[in-house]
Formats: sequence, structure tokens, C-alpha cells
Amino acid sequence: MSLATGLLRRQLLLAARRPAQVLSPLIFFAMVVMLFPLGLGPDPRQLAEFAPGVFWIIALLSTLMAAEDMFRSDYEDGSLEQLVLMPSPLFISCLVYAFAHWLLTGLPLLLMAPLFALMLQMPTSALGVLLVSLMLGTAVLSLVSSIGAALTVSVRRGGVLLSLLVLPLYVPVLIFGSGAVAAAADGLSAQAHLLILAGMLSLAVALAPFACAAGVRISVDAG
Amino acid sequence: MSLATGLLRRQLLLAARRPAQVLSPLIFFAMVVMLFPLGLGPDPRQLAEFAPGVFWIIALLSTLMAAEDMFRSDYEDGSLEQLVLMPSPLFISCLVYAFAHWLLTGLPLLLMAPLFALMLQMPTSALGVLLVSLMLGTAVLSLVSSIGAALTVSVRRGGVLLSLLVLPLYVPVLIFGSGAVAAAADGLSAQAHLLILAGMLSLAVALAPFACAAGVRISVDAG
Amino acid sequence: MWSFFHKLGSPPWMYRISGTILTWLLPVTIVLLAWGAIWGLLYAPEDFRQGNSYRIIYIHVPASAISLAGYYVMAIAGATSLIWKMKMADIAMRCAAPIGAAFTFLGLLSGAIWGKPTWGTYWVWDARVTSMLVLFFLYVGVLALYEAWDDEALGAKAAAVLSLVGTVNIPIIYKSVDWWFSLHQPATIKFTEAPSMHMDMFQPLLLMIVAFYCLFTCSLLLSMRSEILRRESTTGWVRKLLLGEGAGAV
Amino acid sequence: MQFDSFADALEMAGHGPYVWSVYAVALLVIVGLLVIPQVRKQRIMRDTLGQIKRREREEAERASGT
Amino acid sequence: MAALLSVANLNLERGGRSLFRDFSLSIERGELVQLAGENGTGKTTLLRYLAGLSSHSGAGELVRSECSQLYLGHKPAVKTLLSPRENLQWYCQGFGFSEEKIDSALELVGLYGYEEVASRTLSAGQLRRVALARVFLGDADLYLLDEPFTSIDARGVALLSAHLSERVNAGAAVVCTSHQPIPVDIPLRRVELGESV
Amino acid sequence: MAALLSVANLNLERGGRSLFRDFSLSIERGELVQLAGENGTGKTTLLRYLAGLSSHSGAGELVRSECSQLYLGHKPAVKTLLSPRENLQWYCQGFGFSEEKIDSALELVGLYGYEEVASRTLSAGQLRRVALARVFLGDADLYLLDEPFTSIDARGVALLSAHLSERVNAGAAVVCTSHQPIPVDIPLRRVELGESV
Ligand code: HEM
Ligand SMILES: Nc1ncnc2c1ncn2[C@@H]1O[C@H](COP(=O)(O)OP(=O)(O)OP(=O)(O)O)[C@@H](O)[C@H]1O
Ligand SMILES: Nc1ncnc2c1ncn2[C@@H]1O[C@H](COP(=O)(O)OP(=O)(O)OP(=O)(O)O)[C@@H](O)[C@H]1O
Ligand SMILES: [Mg+2]
Ligand SMILES: [Mg+2]
Repeated sequence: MSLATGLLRRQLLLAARRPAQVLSPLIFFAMVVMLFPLGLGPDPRQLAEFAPGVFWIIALLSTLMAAEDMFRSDYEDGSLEQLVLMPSPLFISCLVYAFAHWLLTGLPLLLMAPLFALMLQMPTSALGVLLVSLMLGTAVLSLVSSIGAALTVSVRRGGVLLSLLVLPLYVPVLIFGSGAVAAAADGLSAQAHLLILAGMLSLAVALAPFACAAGVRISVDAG
Repeated sequence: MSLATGLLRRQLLLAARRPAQVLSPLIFFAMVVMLFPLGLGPDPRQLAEFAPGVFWIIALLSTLMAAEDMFRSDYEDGSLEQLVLMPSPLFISCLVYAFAHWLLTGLPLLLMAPLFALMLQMPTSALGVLLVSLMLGTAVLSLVSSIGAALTVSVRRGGVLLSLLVLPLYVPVLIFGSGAVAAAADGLSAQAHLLILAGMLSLAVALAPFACAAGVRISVDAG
Repeated sequence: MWSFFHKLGSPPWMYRISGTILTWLLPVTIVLLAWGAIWGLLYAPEDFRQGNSYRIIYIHVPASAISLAGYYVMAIAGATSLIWKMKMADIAMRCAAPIGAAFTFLGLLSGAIWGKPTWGTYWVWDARVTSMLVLFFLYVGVLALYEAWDDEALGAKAAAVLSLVGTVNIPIIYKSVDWWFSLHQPATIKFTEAPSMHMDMFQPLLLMIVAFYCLFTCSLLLSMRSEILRRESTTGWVRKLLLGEGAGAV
Repeated sequence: MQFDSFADALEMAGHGPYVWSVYAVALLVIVGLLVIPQVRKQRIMRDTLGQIKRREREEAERASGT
Repeated sequence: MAALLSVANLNLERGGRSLFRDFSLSIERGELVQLAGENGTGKTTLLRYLAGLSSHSGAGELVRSECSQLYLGHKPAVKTLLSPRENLQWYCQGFGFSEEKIDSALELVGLYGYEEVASRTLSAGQLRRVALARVFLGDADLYLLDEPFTSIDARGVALLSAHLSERVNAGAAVVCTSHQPIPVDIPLRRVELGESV
Repeated sequence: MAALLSVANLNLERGGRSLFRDFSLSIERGELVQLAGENGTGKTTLLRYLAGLSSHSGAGELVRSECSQLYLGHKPAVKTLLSPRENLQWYCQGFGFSEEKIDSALELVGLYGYEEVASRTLSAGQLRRVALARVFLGDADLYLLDEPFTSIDARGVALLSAHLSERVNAGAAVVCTSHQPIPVDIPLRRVELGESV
């Protein structure tokens, strides 16, 4: 337990010391949201129709942007070796890495979401569903990314490779996430979508840390 | 001159160290394109309307993703120090860095654009304008991002701030770029947009290398 | 049972037995392929709605069918090599990946070309098309990961982990894509006309499916044999094999 | 036979280019799947044999040298 | 007394080159072992194998008795964005050491006054010293150190050597690679690598 | 003969700490200067200042006569994705050296057989050797070397020292930081830093 809190604290400290890295996915998100009405023309109805999908696509991509750095500096400076040697199980550490990643990408997105929803003329009635779906979905994305990041960390210039590995795995989240928001915007019930997202999250929490830990071990083995 | 070609060769070698890495960006773009129908729904009419935006979102994404790495590994392993010490002017090297960045992000997108336009059901009449605007626009993006990359490569407080100042420079490119394609898709003339993009490019070629060189010097100075 | 497993894991046994299998499977495959192709191209009757373009089915459906099966072959081999550290499974996985990717590519390309005369466009974001595209990306991911590592053994482990993750995800991806499509599409394009297929059209299709399965097996065994030789190049049995048979063959 | 002539079979009432291009690509893929492994195997066998012979020659030289 | 760590019939290879063939080594309590050999003979590879970090590259019989181990590699495992104290705090949390000794350890390695600066502003030797401070945080039974004296000045070398010989006298074992002589006055077992291959 | 490089009244500070006050140094042709001092006394900072890499941290009068300079820092400036040969090729192109000597330089530093492997698969010492191979690529008048012996085995240290003393005898100047003694039999000028502060 003390390892988990210690690790979390360390990850957040590191992020606080390198704000540019944390901000750049958010800036990407903000820029696209801003540009979006410009590109499509200001017709509010159309905007609102596209909004859920676009919102989710950008969320996906900005999560992806931050995923590459999850283990990289730790691999390069040798911290990952020490992590592997620590007495507590590696999969718990992996879970913490994913959680920290979520706190730094998913959570800020969640916080900015109401503002962006407003800019995209999304009906306010859908806001609740948007937030819940974002919370569940981005958590799945962080967990899935942690696997890809662990497998590619020892490969120099792993960024694009990582995208190749995890983007296909993002697809279900995208479908149900944007589906939920679209349903809510149309005044339908989004409960089924959210339940499915919650199911995916439990599956990811149960399995991803183990795959991630295996990946970390293989990467450390590569020296 | 030999320095410039040597540097270009080195940058491309680094990127192409493995054959898969040359193809990866292409596949990556295809994956991102796939996200749009999945998020927005498969209706061809809708997709066609959104297509110009898709290209520019990908351009921005790939520029941002690759920009961070432009100087980082060279800074970390000390190559940047040697670059500064080399006899030829630093701004030329900076221009080469930006050009290599463009070859690895803008050009692949340009190559894949016709295929994606087909997949997104864009009217073929807009293809010419799409290609020209992408070429001009991604070149500007690469040049502008080289400034930000040079400033942020050594972690210093000021760097973050300065790179945030650079980011808004992306916005006009995206506006005029997607504006040009949208106009062409609607059957209007896109000449004005393209001329403005060309103007931005000449400005960027003339100024960005100097700003970038100054940034590199500051970063190297920081040790 | 155990001894069979043991044998499966032994390179020389595998090399020998696969050689024996290939001596008859390879000719059978080629004959089946030629027979099926000629039958489908020239003798099967014309479809009353799609005309001759439907003849693409004899490539398209077998290739598409194999692509998914190939992924599972690869993933099961990967799991076996991860868990039981069986050399042969490792080799099987390494060899199955590019073959599966090739079939997937063929399925995609033939479908796209078929789309032009039937749908009037090369590409439609239909559920099956999209899942197939995702599958192709999954294959590419595994191949790229393999290729990215300096150390082969580690690359194989990493790729095995990835293919296992993919296996858990494929059903979820397929289901969600299905659901996505049925939600959005008021069925403007339907291309699954299989049930009403005429028997004369169906028989060559069946033949081609069998032929493609044989083709997959042949190609897998062939690449496994060369991979076995490469990895065992310093062992005694390879030396004996090469010095015995090598004089004539090389 | 569904077609009266060779030209007819090529033409396939307008669908020929599509059908034949698919079969051509399929042929390429099939040939690739069967031939590439064989070529690789030949190369590996040649390289390995070379290695073995070289090693044995070196060993023989060492043995005769000492 | 049984060996703390022993390896027998080890075959190690990297990048297709065989580094060791049928290598055996057994390390007892109270031993200070220096792994010596030219650049590229496989000292690091062996040490990582002994630490349990890289299993794939070798095949051998590794037997390790129940003991606490401290491994320091070529890479310092120091986060340059964090201060020396923050680095050691995380290390203590991860390995379950008490955090009380951090300040005294930092002072011992000569980083008094630098506890709170970002490690990236430290000099090369000071950064290595942060890594070495771990040795003073808590006692281990088995030390696996890969070129611990890199970038360290003469006084630092003496300090570390003294501490290591003290630990050896107290019954721990130290395996250490180094291209420099190790200035200790206890018996030193030198294992020369790369000769037999 | 005028000094190759001279600095007078130098005030250097890093991170708010003053490292040198009114420091002066003048380096003539045919001199081998060892900068010595404990970790963190400012050797690297001084060397980088002399090399012209960091001007902001110091204020002083730096006079450099027209001469070719070779600087090797703590960081190896070797791309781990490229092979040793590719690394040196780019170095030659950048500094305008001929590429002919690359193979002999690599052989000299003991990397024969490793010219084409990716540098990330080299051992720590081998990687440093790629960096050191630059010294053998072409002759410079002024060598500024920051701990060139890091991770290098005894044979490598001897090789490099011999080359440096040869260059010094031929009229070049060498400024070198090192915590180890430099094994040369020519006169060595030791500049002790960190005493006066
Ligand atoms: C790029 C485009 C296409 C892709 C990726 C694709 C993919 C697939 C897949 C995955 C299957 C399932 C095979 C199996 O497991 O049995 C399939 C079957 C089939 N496809 Fe396509 N297809 C494409 C285009 C087309 C087109 C244009 C047509 C004709 C109009 C078509 C006709 C069929 C038929 C008739 C079947 C068999 C039906 C069945 O088994 O239910 N496909 N395709
Ligand atoms: N980027 C920086 N920002 C702030 N302070 C720095 C920076 N780099 C070095 N310093 C400080 O300057 C001092 C001198 O550092 P320098 O690297 O020159 O030491 P050094 O003599 O080379 O030591 P070593 O023997 O460890 O290499 C150190 O106390 C260090 O804390
Ligand atoms: N990741 C790797 N992939 C392939 N080969 C490697 C890898 N790491 C090291 N090697 C090779 O293994 C050999 C031994 O490397 P190792 O790092 O163990 O040497 P070392 O004895 O520690 O050398 P040094 O004194 O330079 O630190 C070297 O020849 C090197 O080329
Ligand atoms: Mg080593
Ligand atoms: Mg220094």
C-alpha cells in the first residue's frame, strides 16, 4: 500500500515538474474543439450532431499522445529496473502507472468537458452522460495504453508503434462512448452504453495490469 | 551544403532504422481516419462533409506528436552540443531539422491523402486543392513546431511559457487549410486561401530557422 | 498424450514430419486451388443480379474466412510459447503472423475491388468491412512489434503478449462494430446474399475454402521449416541433415 | 464453360477488369506464400552449410597446426 | 555456510555473440568479489543476470538463498526532475526502508545543501552520488554494484570502499565491477572475465 | 607564442552558487592541463565555458586564437539507433573531416567487428569508445575533454593517453578533467579547482 501511494505521489510530482508534457494533449484537444466550428461552418444543429463523436475521437487521440511517455523516462534512467526489483507485485505498480496517467489526461479532460460541450452546442441534458462516459471510457483507455507503453518502451521511437498497437483496441470505447453521448443528446436512455463501458472497465482493471507487468518485465530484460 | 545533406541523411536514417518504421506512420494515419466513421457514423454524406477537418486534425496531431522528439534525443545524448560547435551556421541545421520533420509527418500524409479522400467519400474535384493546401500547411506546421521544440527541449520554466506562445501560430494554418478544402469541396475557388497559406510558408521559412537556432542555443547553454 | 506434446516440441521431429506432410499436401493444395479457380472463373453460372463480378467471391470469402482463423492460430501459438515456453509454438506464431496478414490484405483488397461494380464505390464503412480493417491493423501491430526488437526471443515474447491481448479484444471489437453499424445504418446496402446461392455457385466456393485452408497450412509449414533450420543452425542434427542431403541440394 | 471465346472471358461483360485483377492479386499472394518460404529455406541452408564447413576447416587447421 | 548466490553451467549470449560458456561462480557471505575484464566482456550482462533482471539471455542454474539484495546498475535510476531527497524517498517507500536515514545518507555522500535542488542541476558526479546514497540507506546482505566509482572523486571512492568493507566484515557479500582498483584492505577476490572464451 | 586560449577575471555561477571568482587560466600550445577537483566544483562548467557552449553563466574575458577545437563532454553524443560507423560519418560531415579514417579509428578503439551493429547494443565502455574514436579521426589544435576515461578499461586509458601526449608533443594543447591520474610521461599541469572558493 505504501508503495502504491508513494508511486502515485512520485508520478504526480514528476508531472508537476514537467508541465509542458502534461499540457500538450490538452492543448491539442482545445485547439481541435476550437477549430471544429470553423471548419464545419457555424450551423448549430450540425455541430451538435457531430459533437459527441468528435469529442470522443479527440479524447482518444489526446490520451494516446500522453501514453508514450508513461514508462519511457523510467526505462531510460534505470528506474524501471529498480521497480522490477522492488518486493511488492509489479502489477500493482502497473495499475498505479495507469491511474496516474488517467489523473493527468482523463481527469483534466473531464474537467474541461463542460466548457467544450458548450462550445460545440451540445444539449446540456447530455452533459451528465458525457461526463460519466468520459470517466469510464478514459479509464479503459489509460489501462489499455499502459500495456502498449510497456511493450514498446525499450524500442526507440516507439511512439508510432505504440499507436499502431493500441488504436485498434480503443475502438469499442470509442463506439460506446460516442454512442452513449449521442443517445443522450437525442433524448434516449444511455444506460445500456454506460453499463457496457463499466463492464469494459472492470475487464480492463482485472486483466490489463498483468499484461502490462509482463510487458515491463520483457522490456527490462532487454536492458 | 555537405553538412545539410549529411544531417538530412542522418535524420532519415534515424527514422528509418527499421523498415517497419517507414510504413508505420501510414498505417497510423489510416487508423486515425478509421476513427471518424466509427465516431460519427458511416453515412457517406456526413463523412464527406467532415473530411476536410479530418485531414487537418491528423496533420496537427502528427505534428504535435513528433515535434516533441525533434531535438530531445539529440539534447539528451549530447549531439546537440556538437551541432552547435559545428562550423556551419546553426540556422541551416534548424531548417534541415524542420524539413526532415516534414518529410516524416507531412509528406506521408500527403501521400495517403488521395486514398483517405476516397475512403471518406470526398468529391474528387477537391483533391487538388487538398493536396496543395496540405503541402503548404504541413510545412508551416513543421517550421513553427521546430521553434517550440527547441525552446522546450531543456526543461526550464521559461521554455514552457514560450512554447505556449508559439502554439497559437498553428491556428491560422488550420483555419485557412480546412477553409481551402471546404471551399473546393463546395465548388468555390480556393485560390485566396492557398495564397495566404503560401504567404505564411514564406514567412515561416524566412524567420523560423533563426528563432529555432536561438532556441537551440539557449537550451544547450542550459547544459 | 504427453509424449505427443513432447514430440511436437522437438525441432527435428517437427522438421521431418512437416516434410512428410508437405510432400502430399503441397500438390493437393495446388490442384485444389487451380481446380477451384478455373471452375469459379469459367464454369460457374453467372449471377442474375451481380453478373460476372460475383466471381470475386471465390477469392474474397475464403481469404476473409481464413484471416480471422489465422489470428487465433497465431494467438494460441503465442499463449503456448508464453506459458509452456515451447520453442515450436514460438516458431509457429512467428510464421503465422505474416501469412494471416497476407490473407487479410487479400480479403480487404478483393472486397474493395468488388465494391466498385456492386456498390459503385471502392469503400463503404460497413460493419464487416470495418472489423476486417481492424483485424488487419491488429496483425500489422503484431508484425511491427516483432520487427521492432533487436532481440528475437524478447520480441517474440512481446508479440505473444500483444496477440493475447488482441484475442481478448477481438470479440469485443467485433460485437461493438456490429452494434455500431446496426445503430447507424438503416440497411441501405446489404451484401450477404449467401443463403440463396445456387448450388452450382456454391460448390466451387466450398472447394476454394478448403483449398485456402490447405494453402494456409502449407505456407505455415514451409515457413516453419526454414525458421527451424535457422534457429537450430548450430545443432548436430542440422549438420547431419545438411551434410547428408546438402551435397545435391545446394 | 460460360464464355464463348477467350475475349469474352476477359471481358466478362464489363466486369473483367475487376474480376481478373482480383485473381491476379490472389495469384501473386498465393505464389508469394508458397515461394518466399522456400527461397528463404534455400538461403538459410546455404548459409548454414557454409558456416559449418568454415568452422570445420578452421578446426582442422587448428588441429594440424598444433 | 551455504553460498548466498551461486550460478553453475551458465551460458550467456548477447546479440548472437556467446559471452560465457559453462561459467560457474559461487558467492559466500563475507566475500568482496571484483568482476574485472575489458570493455564488452560481459560484466554488466552477468551482473544483471545475477540480479534476476535478465533471464532470457542466459541459461544456467541460478541459486539464491533468502537474502536482501541491493543492485546498482550503469544507469543511475535517479529522476533528474526530482530532488535528491525526493528520489531517495521513493526508493525507501519502494523497498520498505525507513525514511529517517535519508538526510544522513545524503550528507555522507557530500550532498549536504543539495537535498532540495532538482537533480538535473547536479554535476555528473553528484548525480552518481545520489544513486550511491542508497547504499547508506539500509543494510543489505548482497550488493551487486556495476561500476559504482564512475565519475566519483577520490574522496568519494574511499568513502564507499570503506563502507563496503565494513559491510563485508559484518557478513554481507559484495559483487562489484570496476576498471579501477578498489581501495580496500580486506581480501578481494578478483574474477577475471573474458579470458577463457 | 601567444596562448591558444586564455580567460581572465572569470566569474562563473550556476544555480545561484558562485563557482569561480576572478579566475584566470591561459593555455599554450604543447601543454597538457588536468582540471582536478572534487565532484561539483565546476570542472564541467568551466570546460563548457571554454568550449564556447555556455556563455550565459559566466562573465569574463575569453580570448581564443584561431585554432581547431575538439570538445567531448560528459554526454557521449552517440546516437544509439545508429551504428558506430554511421555516428562517425555524421561527425565527419558536420566538422568537415575526411571519412577515410573512420574504420581505422574504430579499430584503434577496439571496436573492430562492431562497426555495423546498432550502438544501443554496445556495452557502456564500448559506447564511450565510439565517442573517443573522434579523437582519432583528425587532428585538432585544442582538445577539451571531460572525463574521457569514464567506463574505459585500463588498456583503453593507456591508448588514449598515449595519443594525447603525442598530440601535445606535436604542438597541440589538451585540457582534460579526470578523477583518475592520467598515465603520461610528459609534463602535466594540474589545475586544482574548488580550493580557493
Ligand atoms: C473492403 C471490402 C470488404 C471487406 C473487408 C469484406 C469482408 C468480408 C468478411 C470479413 C466476410 C466474412 C467471411 C467469413 O468469415 O465467412 C465477408 C463475406 C462476404 N462478402 Fe465481403 N467484404 C468486403 C466487400 C464485399 C463486397 C463488395 C461484396 C459483394 C457485394 C462482398 C460479398 C461478400 C459475400 C457474399 C460474403 C459471404 C457472405 C457470408 O459468408 O455471409 N464483400 N466479407
Ligand atoms: N544546469 C545547472 N543548473 C544549476 N546548477 C548547475 C547546473 N549544472 C551544474 N550546476 C551546479 O554547478 C556546480 C558545478 O557543476 P559541474 O558539473 O561543473 O561540476 P564538476 O566539477 O564537473 O563535477 P563532477 O566531477 O561531478 O563532474 C555543481 O555544484 C552543480 O550543482
Ligand atoms: N542489448 C544488447 N543487445 C545485444 N548485444 C548486447 C546488448 N548489450 C550488450 N551487448 C553485447 O554484450 C557484450 C557484453 O556487454 P556488457 O555490457 O555486459 O559488457 P561489460 O563487460 O559490462 O562492458 P563495460 O566494461 O564496457 O561496461 C558486448 O559485446 C555488447 O556488444
Ligand atoms: Mg558494463
Ligand atoms: Mg563534470
